[in-house]
Amino acid sequence: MAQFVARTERSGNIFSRVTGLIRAGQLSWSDRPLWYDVYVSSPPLSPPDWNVKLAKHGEPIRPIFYEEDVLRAKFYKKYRNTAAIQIDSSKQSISQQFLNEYQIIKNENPTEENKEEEEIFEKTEKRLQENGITLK
Amino acid sequence: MFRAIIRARPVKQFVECRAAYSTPESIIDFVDSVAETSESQNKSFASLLRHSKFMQLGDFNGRLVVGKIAQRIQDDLYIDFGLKFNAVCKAPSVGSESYRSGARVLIRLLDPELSERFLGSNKDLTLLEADAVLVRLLSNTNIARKPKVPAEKEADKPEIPAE
Amino acid sequence: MIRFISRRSIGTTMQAASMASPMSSNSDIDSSSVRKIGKALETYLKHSKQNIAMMEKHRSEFETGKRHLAKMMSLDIHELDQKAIDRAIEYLFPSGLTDPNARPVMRPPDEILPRFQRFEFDEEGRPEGSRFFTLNPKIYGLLSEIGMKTQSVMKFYDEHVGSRNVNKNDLDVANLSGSQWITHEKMKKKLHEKFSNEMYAQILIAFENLAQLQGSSIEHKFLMEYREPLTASTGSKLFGPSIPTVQICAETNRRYAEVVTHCKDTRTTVRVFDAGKGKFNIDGIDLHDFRHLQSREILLAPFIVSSTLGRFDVNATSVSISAETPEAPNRIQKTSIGGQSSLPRAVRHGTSLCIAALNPECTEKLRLSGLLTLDPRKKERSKVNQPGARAKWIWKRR
Amino acid sequence: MSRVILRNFIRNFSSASATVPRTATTTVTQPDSTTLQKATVQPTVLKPYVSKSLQNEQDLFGFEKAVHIDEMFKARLHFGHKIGTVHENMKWALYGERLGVCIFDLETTKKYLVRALNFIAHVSMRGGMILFVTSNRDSMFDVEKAAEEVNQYSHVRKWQSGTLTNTRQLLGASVRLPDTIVFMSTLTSLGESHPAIVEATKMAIPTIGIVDSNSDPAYLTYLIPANDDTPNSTEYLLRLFKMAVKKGQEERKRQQQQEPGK
Repeated sequence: MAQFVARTERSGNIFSRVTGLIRAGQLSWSDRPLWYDVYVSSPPLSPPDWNVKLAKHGEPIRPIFYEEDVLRAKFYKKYRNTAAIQIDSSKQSISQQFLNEYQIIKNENPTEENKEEEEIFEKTEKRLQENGITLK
Repeated sequence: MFRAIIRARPVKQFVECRAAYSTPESIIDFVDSVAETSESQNKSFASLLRHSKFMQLGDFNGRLVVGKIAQRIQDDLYIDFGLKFNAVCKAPSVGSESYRSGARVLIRLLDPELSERFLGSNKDLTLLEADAVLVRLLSNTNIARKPKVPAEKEADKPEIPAE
Repeated sequence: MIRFISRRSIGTTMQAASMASPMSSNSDIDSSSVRKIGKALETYLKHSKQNIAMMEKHRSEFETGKRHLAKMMSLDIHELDQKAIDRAIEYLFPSGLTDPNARPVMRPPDEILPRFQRFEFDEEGRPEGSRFFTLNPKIYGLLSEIGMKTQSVMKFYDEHVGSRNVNKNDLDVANLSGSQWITHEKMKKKLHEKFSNEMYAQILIAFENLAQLQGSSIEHKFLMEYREPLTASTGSKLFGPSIPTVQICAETNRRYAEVVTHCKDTRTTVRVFDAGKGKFNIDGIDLHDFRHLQSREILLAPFIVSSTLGRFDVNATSVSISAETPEAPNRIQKTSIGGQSSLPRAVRHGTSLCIAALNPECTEKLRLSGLLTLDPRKKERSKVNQPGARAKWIWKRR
Repeated sequence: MSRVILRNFIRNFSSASATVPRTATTTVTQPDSTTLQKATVQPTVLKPYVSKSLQNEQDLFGFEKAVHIDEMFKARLHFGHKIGTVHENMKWALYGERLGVCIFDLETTKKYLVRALNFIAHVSMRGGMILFVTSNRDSMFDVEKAAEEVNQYSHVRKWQSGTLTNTRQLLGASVRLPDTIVFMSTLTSLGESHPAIVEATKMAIPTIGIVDSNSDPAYLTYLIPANDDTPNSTEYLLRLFKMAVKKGQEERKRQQQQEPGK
């Protein structure tokens, strides 16, 4: 098969070139390449042509931000070198515990909406200090 | 958002994990990892990402991160701290013997990937390396570990350019 | 039966001999499940089967030839090893050809016939060896082996640097003193594969890197496989007689060295004594008795170069080479005394060799100034119709 | 322009793997030229003509269940390079960028990975030769060990141009070429895409490539958008590839026992 496949990789993807050979009768259906059937049963999800522009070509990439990022930034600004984060292990990082506490306190007293973040901030700090996490 | 209660893991995996961890230090990891994997078995990628440590890092400049020394060549330390690339730091002159591969160190992460856009090129040139400053040694490994070490996979050294 | 069979093998160039053990030749390739192999591959499989049959035939011929040879030379078939065969062939077919490769030879066909194909396919046409597509699998295999061993050594060192339960000498650098890496040619022969010089340089870099690692003594055996003892290649050899050994003279208890050298037609045996006053005794003649200034300068040259004037005594005896060799019966013996400079130059060559023996540190100076090399020039024979070797009779017009 | 629209329409049509009304004839018929014409655009049209084993099953080897999102997350498959180095044609695979670092969407990565594993398993089931290629010097030995383990082929060294296209001169004989080439990292150290990709497409050899956010997915048939620099991720992907090849080989042995038995 390899002898007479046209070595022009830009003329089309490999499947269309081999199918063209079969259609033209140069390559009989029985000795089609080994991967041909597999390609037919599960074709690639993205079009394999070399010059096609895939989706989202040229569009800006979506930045990933969450609401708790604001709070986290404030926390980090205040406590620059709190305990280090170990990415591999699953231990809760200090900032995450801080955020969880913050959330808990916020839910405890949903009534006073006007309570500013500062108060909740101090409350969570006190709460954390109680159960032994030193904040530097 | 309480943490979901730990569901019972399939026993086979449980036993096999316990055999692989023997030192005290890694038993704590093991317990945590069991909690973590069982809980995030069916989580979607979005929620996984949201709760991942990478997001908890916030902005990188100057964040204290715990890393493990993957490789040491003469006195360059390749520190693997969980992100895509290893940070390369110089071993300090004092007590540089204890900075062996496998030791845990504290580093201050400046940039997860050093990449620069030079004049006239439309793409950045990346060094495939993270930029970090070595702060101090956390735990030395070969004293704490028994000789039989659970086989941690270490990033190997780029071999001589055998082109 | 001894003839050089040249045949066009499918591999146009006869690559280095390599794994050509006969291919697994199970005949029926069940074509139903196996994809039809390409046309070129079928011819290849056919050729290789023919080659195996042909090699079988030649091997059996060789065996019968050996039996005939044993009978002819009335030797026992069992002691007929390759050396005995070579001797027998040389006796039966004496040949004056100077090139040893051109002389008739009787060797097993595997050594003589061109290797059929240097790599192997199984019946489905799959090449053997996982690095086949890197075009030189053996060398890259070796490089990968070195790379993996480098990693394991570094890991071993890091794990065991502090702990006590490993013996000390495992942790230091492998000592490879007294040996050097094998040469490019030897490595080609060892790996059965041709490779370029850059590749050889890469391998040496990788080996050096592995050898200088801390803790690389655990890989000592692996490293020594690719090293040869240093003495294998000796230093540069002198042209002519080599530097003699120093002996102690019985009566005067002084160190001396003796050497036999020759220059043109004079052969001299020179003996130089240490702790002397610079006296010369050549056939009884002192230095100042030589008539020509140039002869004296020639004799003093080695002492000036090695700056050891007046520290050695030289006595030499000379003899004419042509006088010694017996002439043909009808020729009269030629009793010539020899020229003006052949005796001093022969003695100079002898003294400089002995000085190099007595204090070796100035050997290099003497060698560089060319005093240690023999001068092979001899008198050119004179030709007929000519007065001398090159001169011609005076040409007269009429 | 119409070609592009048609393709997008086809792409999500084919991914929904519509079932083609299967003709009742059981004999392997030859597809006529019109179906072949249609097949170039939509390959699944040829399904009825393809060999039996491939038609009915959807996931013969069960890769859908073998690949878990959290395992991929733990193996750090979702990390990409900086947005400065992103390749325009790789933006479809990105979930977003977090402070300059691109993050792959593991959901799409899983879909593409399962399809690539399926392809590898089927090719190795049919006795195909698989060549693992990488130019990433950290993982070169792992790739070689993996290839030797499943007795397939590996090429981790400098790629000599013409290795696939010019075998007659370089190797002295025309050699059976690999049936699929798996690229563990598609970029060379200079940042250009690996020369073997074009050679494979010239010889019509399907290629599976692990494409990072800065690599060019052109010419590759099956893509796997994932992180190809970290040792953990290459090791995880190698484990999956080895499993796929082994499953294919076992399936092949089982079928061979059945066939002579029939």
